[in-house]
This record gives sequence, structure tokens and C-alpha cells, in this order.
Amino acid sequence: MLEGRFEVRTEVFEGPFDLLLHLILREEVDLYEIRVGDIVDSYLAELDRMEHLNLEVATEFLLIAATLVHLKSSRLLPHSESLDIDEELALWSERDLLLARLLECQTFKAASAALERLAAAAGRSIPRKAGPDERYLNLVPDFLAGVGPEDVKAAFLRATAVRPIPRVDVTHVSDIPVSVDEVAADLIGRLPAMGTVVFRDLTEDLHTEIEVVVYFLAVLELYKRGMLEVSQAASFGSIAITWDSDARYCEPLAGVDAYDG
Amino acid sequence: MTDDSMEARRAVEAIVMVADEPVAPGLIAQLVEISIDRVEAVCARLAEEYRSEERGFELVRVAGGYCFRSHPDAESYVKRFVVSGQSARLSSAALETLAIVAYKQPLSRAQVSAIRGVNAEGAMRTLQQRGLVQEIGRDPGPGSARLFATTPAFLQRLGLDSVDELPPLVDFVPGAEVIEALEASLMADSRPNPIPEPEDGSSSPAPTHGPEDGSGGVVAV
Amino acid sequence: MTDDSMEARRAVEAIVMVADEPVAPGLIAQLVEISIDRVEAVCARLAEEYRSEERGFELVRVAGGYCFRSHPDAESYVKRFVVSGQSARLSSAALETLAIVAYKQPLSRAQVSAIRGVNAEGAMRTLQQRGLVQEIGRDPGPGSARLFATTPAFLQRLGLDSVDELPPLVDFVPGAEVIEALEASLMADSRPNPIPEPEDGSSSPAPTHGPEDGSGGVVAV
Repeated sequence: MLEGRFEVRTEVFEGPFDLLLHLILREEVDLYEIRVGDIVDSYLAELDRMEHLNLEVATEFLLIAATLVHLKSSRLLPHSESLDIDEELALWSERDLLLARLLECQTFKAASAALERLAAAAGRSIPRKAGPDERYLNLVPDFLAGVGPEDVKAAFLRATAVRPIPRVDVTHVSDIPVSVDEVAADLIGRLPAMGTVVFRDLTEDLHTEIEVVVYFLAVLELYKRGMLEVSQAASFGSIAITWDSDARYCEPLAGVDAYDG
Repeated sequence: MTDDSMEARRAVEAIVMVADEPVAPGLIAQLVEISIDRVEAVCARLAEEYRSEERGFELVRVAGGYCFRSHPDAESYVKRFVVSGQSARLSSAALETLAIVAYKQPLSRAQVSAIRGVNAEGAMRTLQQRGLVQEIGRDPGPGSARLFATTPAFLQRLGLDSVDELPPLVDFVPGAEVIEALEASLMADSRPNPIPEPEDGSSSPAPTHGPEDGSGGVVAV
Repeated sequence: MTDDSMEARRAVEAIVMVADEPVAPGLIAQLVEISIDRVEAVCARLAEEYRSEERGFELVRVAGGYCFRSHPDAESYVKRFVVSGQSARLSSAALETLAIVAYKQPLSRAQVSAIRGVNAEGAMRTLQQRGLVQEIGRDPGPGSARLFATTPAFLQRLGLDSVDELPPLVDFVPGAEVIEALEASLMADSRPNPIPEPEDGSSSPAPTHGPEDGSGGVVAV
């Protein structure tokens, strides 16, 4: 039962509590008996089985490891004879809290899988969005209601996006690669409102390295155009990106090479 | 509007056909001058007709209204045709965050982060950009944190009429054996225990938070 | 596509249902992998079915393609709906066409169609009728096509002084060598390596985000 549910896949390792749950259940780890070093070892072994490195997971693991060390040390430290009953209860509640969070995390992880199934089922149908035909258009009270300059830009980008050539035998469409121009347009839309942002945050939801590459290229190009400022305190350090509020660039995107990796 | 059900039927079909988003039954009722119950009945009958005639489209109730959409069986034909409106897959981090918002709404970013155990700012931003989550106001309490909830687009994406149709969260609570295994692992403690042991020397002494009430009380929505 | 006419029928219904403008029979034929004659036959039969079932919609051939429209008999209800303001403002097709004119003006109808990838005649007519787009002259080149641009009313409605105030787009073509260098660098670093390098004083061990080659120098400002 547990085997099936916690089968090792990259996506299983996104939350620290989920990871902990996995380690405890799968390897029957007694967290108070085992050395934290052993947990780290088993974690590294799991990382080896992951398709690619996920730094967020790695840092999250450090957090949970620290929590464990803290819990463990508070158990192992000699207590004075006159241990405050409140302190003792606090220790209990600490463990209960950890258990509660593990369970809650696991619950929402399962719920998110259910949402994904619902979305996949609904995604097989496309809603009609045609609107009234020409005969009724002169009746529309406010034709541009809710339409602003940004909507016009978004519509232009939609219209000029690379369209697939109609053909049958579609195996899957979910794998639409990002193109640099799409990403650049996206960044131009997002960055001005974000102040200074770290590159990793911009790309945290991407799945593949090629997508990260495309984002990086887009940032590079915007930098080259003087539309944003970029700084990196140390090699391999965080790349901070700041929108240059004076930047303006009006050339359209049409005809840009789509880099499809 | 007459009592002629054929006219009501045609009117409903015509209105939904020219709509670009789900039309609330209340609005249809107003326009066609029939009761909301009649609207619901007419729509149910139409949906059934399309089904039995094996049409390539269906009439569904989504996000609080009725709309036409292509039948799932025709997926392969329409997917290549329609590009805009296709939504990219969400990462599992974003999906988990979305699930938390969906079941706990309205709630603040900090509350989402507390449940996820990690900072949820990035995932929340992604969900807002995709139009699946929106800010709906401020917490009236101290700090007046911004509160977030899911959008109609979220319901449309999932094909749901309302969030009440989400599968009950209790279905996803880990089974008793998982809880027990976790608890045993967390509670096992070799150090002398200053708290009086239960008579049976159980390894699971948590007196006030046993597995039963612990699981229920903690994850209850 | 099989010879099963039921499947062809459903596919045609689904495609036309999700289309936001008339779909040419040739395109349907391609998508469903049947002959254009079959498409015409299927559409004729569908139109007849809707007629005999007294549906509130009809399948019609306009502007060289097939589309669903509300039935003329339901006109009064559709009008009420449109006037209620709950219906579509600018359809997404019309908005995209308007955006193309806004950013690329002046240009001909044929150029708009070429960019949209589909016939834009209908949308252009609509935009002209609504006073958002106007003809401003003839192309001095061969063919002397009519050229179109947005109207002052369009700018005014958007609160802009001139089209120069539209949100900037970006023009970007990455150099092939930059892509290669980055890709090579990322591939090399893609294996698991969760432990920060001890000699690297940085607190953020992000090997996948920090190319080491020449292009890396660009960001290390």
C-alpha cells in the first residue's frame, strides 16, 4: 500500500514534510534513533534518483534537517530534576505540531492530485467563446469595455504567437515550449510591478532546464536593451533583476525566432 | 414569454450560443421571462438531448452558468485547432498551493506558507498571473492581511460549477496506518520519560493528541 | 479518421463550436481527414437536423466558412442578452485583429490576415463599423491595396495620446553562440549536486543558473 503511494518520482520530493514523511515511512526511520547524517545520506541517495537537481528541494531539506536536529537535541539534553511541566508539554506539542503538519501536507498533496485529475478531464473540452455575430454587434453598449492598452498588447502577442499547423494525430499538446519572445513579453509585463526580483524566483515553476535557458536569454536580451538592470553579488550567487522604469522599446516582436529547444 | 416550452428552449439555446462565458441561470430567466427552475429544467433537457444524439458538443454548467463546449471525445480534433486558451501545466508546487487556497479560502499568503511549510509567495504569484487565484479583500482582524480565493477561471479550468463540488478534503487525509507509522516514528523516544507512562507502556503516549483526535482535529477544514 | 460518419459528424460539430469565426471547409477537411465534399455533406445534414429539431441555433455558411449562429427566431432574446452588457464586448478574434492594426499600422487587410493566420475580413469590417479602425489611403506600391489604421476614437477610448504610448513590445533574436554556450553549461551542471561547494563562499549554490562561460560575464555586473 505504502509502496504504491510513495513510489519515488521527482515530483514526490517537492515539499520538505512530504520528503520527511517519505523517509520515515519508506525506510522505517526512527527519527530519534537514527543519526541525522544517515538521513542526509538517504536523502542524497534519493536525489541521485531524481531526474535533475531541484535546489528548492535541497534547501527545504536543510530546513527540515535542522528541525530534526533541534527536536532531537532537546530530547537528549540532560534535564534538570525540576523540569517545568510547561516546558515538557511544549516538547510534546512540538512533536504533535510536526505530526500535524506532516499530515496536513500529505492531505493537500493528495488533494492537489485530485485537482489535477479534474483539470485534465475538463481540459478535454474547449468552451465556446465566439460571442454574438455581426448582426448584434451594433447593439453592444460598450465595445471596448474592460479593454486597456495592456489587453491590446496581450492580444497582439496572442495573434502573433506561433500557431501549430493544422494536422491530425495529435499525441499531446501540453508540451508547448516557451519561446524567447513570449518570455520577454511576459517579463515586460511582469517586471515593472515587481521591483527587484531574483532570477530563481522568476523561474521557480519551470519544469525543464531548457525553459530556464529561455528565461535567462530573455533576461539577457532585456538587459542588453537597457530595459532592466542585473546584478550578481558572487559567482553562482543569486541574480537580482531590477526593471529600469525609463526603458521604452517599441519594436514589435513579430518574426522573432522561436527557440524551441 | 409564453408558456410554449419550445420557444423557451430555443431562446436558451440561442442565448448560450452567443455568450462568450458561462451565462448565469438567473440572467437567462430574466431575459426569457421564465423561472430559474424552468431554466434549469430546460438546460437539463437540452444537455440530455445532445447526449442522446451524440452531438460533438455539450451543454454544461460551469462556474455558476451554462455554456457550450466541445465534447471530450472530440478532443483530438479541436486541440490542434484551438491554441489560445490552452493552459500550460502547473508545477506540483503551484498545484499544492492551489489546493490549499481552494479548500481553505479565503486565506492569507502567510497562512498558505504555514501549511506548505515553505514560502508560498512565488507559487501564489504564479497562480494569480494565471488568473486562478485572486485577492478578494483584507482580513478584518489585526494586520489586515490580504486575503485570497480562487477565481471563476479556476472553476472553469476544473469544469466545476462551484467550489462546493470539490471532492471533500477528508477523502485525502492519510489512512490510519500512515498516521500510526508517523506517530510511532516521531514518538519513539529512548530517553527516560518524565511524564508518567500509561500502564500498558505504549510507545505512543501522547495523552492529549492521540492518533484519532490528532488526525481529525489537525487537518479539519 | 475512420469512415465512421458519426465520428466525422461529432468532429465537425466540435470544431465549429469552439471556433470564433467561420471555419473554411478545407480546414475542417484537413483536421478531420475527410474530403471537402464529405465536409459539405456532413454540414448540410447537420444544418438540416438543427432545423427539423427546431434548435435555437443554426449552422450556416458565411464568409467562406461554417459557423454556429443563433436562430433568427430567437433574435429578440439575443438582443436583450447583448444589450444587458453581460455578453461579449469585443470578441477575442476582433481584439486580436485590432491589436495587429494598432501595432503594425498602416497595413492592408491581406497583411492582417497573413499575421492572424486566418481570414480577418469579418473582424476588420466589425472594427470599421465600430469606428475603431479606418481606411487611410492606398499602398503606393503595386496593387495599391487599401491601408488601414486605428482611429482617434480608439486612442481616446484607451486613454492614449498616440499609438506610441501603447505598451512596448520587444524585438529579440538571440545569437546562436549564446544559446549554445548556455546550453552546454547547463547540461554539464544538470547532474545532482545538492551540497554547496565548500570553497564557494556563496550562500546560494545555484550551478544551473550561473553559466561559467563568456555569457556568464554578462550578468556578473
